[in-house]
Amino acid sequence: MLSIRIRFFAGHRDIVGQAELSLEVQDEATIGMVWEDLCVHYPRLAGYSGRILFAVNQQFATATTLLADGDEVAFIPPVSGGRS
Amino acid sequence: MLSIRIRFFAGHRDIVGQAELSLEVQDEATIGMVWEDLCVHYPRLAGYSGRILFAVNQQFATATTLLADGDEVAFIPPVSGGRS
Amino acid sequence: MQPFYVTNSPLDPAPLVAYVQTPADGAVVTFAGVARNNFEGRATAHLSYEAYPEMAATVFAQLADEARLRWPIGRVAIHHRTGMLAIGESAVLVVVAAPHRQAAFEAAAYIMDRIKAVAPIWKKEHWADGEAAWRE
Amino acid sequence: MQPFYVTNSPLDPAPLVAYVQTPADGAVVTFAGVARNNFEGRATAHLSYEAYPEMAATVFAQLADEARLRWPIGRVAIHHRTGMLAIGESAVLVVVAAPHRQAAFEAAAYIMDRIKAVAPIWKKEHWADGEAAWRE
Repeated sequence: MLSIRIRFFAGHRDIVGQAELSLEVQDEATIGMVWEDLCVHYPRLAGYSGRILFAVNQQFATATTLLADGDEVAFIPPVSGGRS
Repeated sequence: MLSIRIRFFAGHRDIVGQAELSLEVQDEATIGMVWEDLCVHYPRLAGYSGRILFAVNQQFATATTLLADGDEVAFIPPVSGGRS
Repeated sequence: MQPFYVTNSPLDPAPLVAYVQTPADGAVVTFAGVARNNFEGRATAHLSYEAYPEMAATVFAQLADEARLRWPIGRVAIHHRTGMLAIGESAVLVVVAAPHRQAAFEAAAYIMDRIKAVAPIWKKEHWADGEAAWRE
Repeated sequence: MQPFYVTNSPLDPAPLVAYVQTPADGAVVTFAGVARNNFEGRATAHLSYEAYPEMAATVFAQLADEARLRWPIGRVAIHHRTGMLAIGESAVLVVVAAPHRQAAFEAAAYIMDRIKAVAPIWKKEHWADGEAAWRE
């Protein structure tokens, strides 16, 4: 098992109710798998699927990025995208 | 006859040797006619024909603009047009 | 002066302009994104911004590098504010120097588009009617 | 603060930015045209600018109106310096506010293009080798 730390921001933090979560995940877990698990526990997150960016240790990642013990994982909700 | 005042700038002033010139021109004179006359007196001005802008009383004009007594006339040499 | 920076304090473009400008530059473009008083006509009371601060500055530096691959530009500085902003306060400054102005304009516009697309910074609109919502 | 102005004194963007910005604006773009140390590789010692000052400010106001017909922008300020400029000093500032950034960027770039095309202001290059010539 791997120990990871997840950071939540903005609308995600409102849904999860906390800014950080420490989690044990299985070896060979990808960041996409962690997201899918979270969507089961917090169904309102599922509406963000396909609209988020992934980050591992403060670098952009993809859903298939493999995690390592001690990683800091972040799910980046859509940014404002506004015109201003 | 009309009394006009002509302003010269930059390369034009270097050629004419002065910043201003007071001139008597015939009634019905256009600013283009005044320019042609100047090119006769100062042949090095002729190289600017077709590359200048005209102004009368600090407003842009065209070669066919008629002059009136007391007008301030200016021939605007090419501005830098640079890329910076 | 840190060229890529996230801060709770008010932003000032002057030190960024001084930082980016070198003797070879003929153009400096400064973009300020400002908290305005409405969004599509609905009155805004104020804005707040939240960042993933450990990541945001790194992303800013990457966006400057992206722009440098596309245009012949010099130095770039990007500062973003977080926390509560009153109407009229600057949320973000993007400053780009270049030998020629077209590259500076295009790179600054590009960097702002990219900040809006990927930088881990979120805006919350606090409406005049008391509601609030993340802009997503 | 005069929004359209020609001066022998050093330029400062801060009062122009403060002037153009209204509560409806979400974007302020500031362009600074700066004396750089070379032109197409030839070393420049300094620059000098001459204006037809009674006309130049009027032309600046007209160029702002031209831009306003093309883009939804707010206030515009344009200051141009004359006289001798050292490398690194600003020759011109164009500041444009708008509700949205794309209009502000495009209008500022357009106004600079138009200044270069028609404003009655001339630049003299003073080369490092001692020669000097009007840029025409």
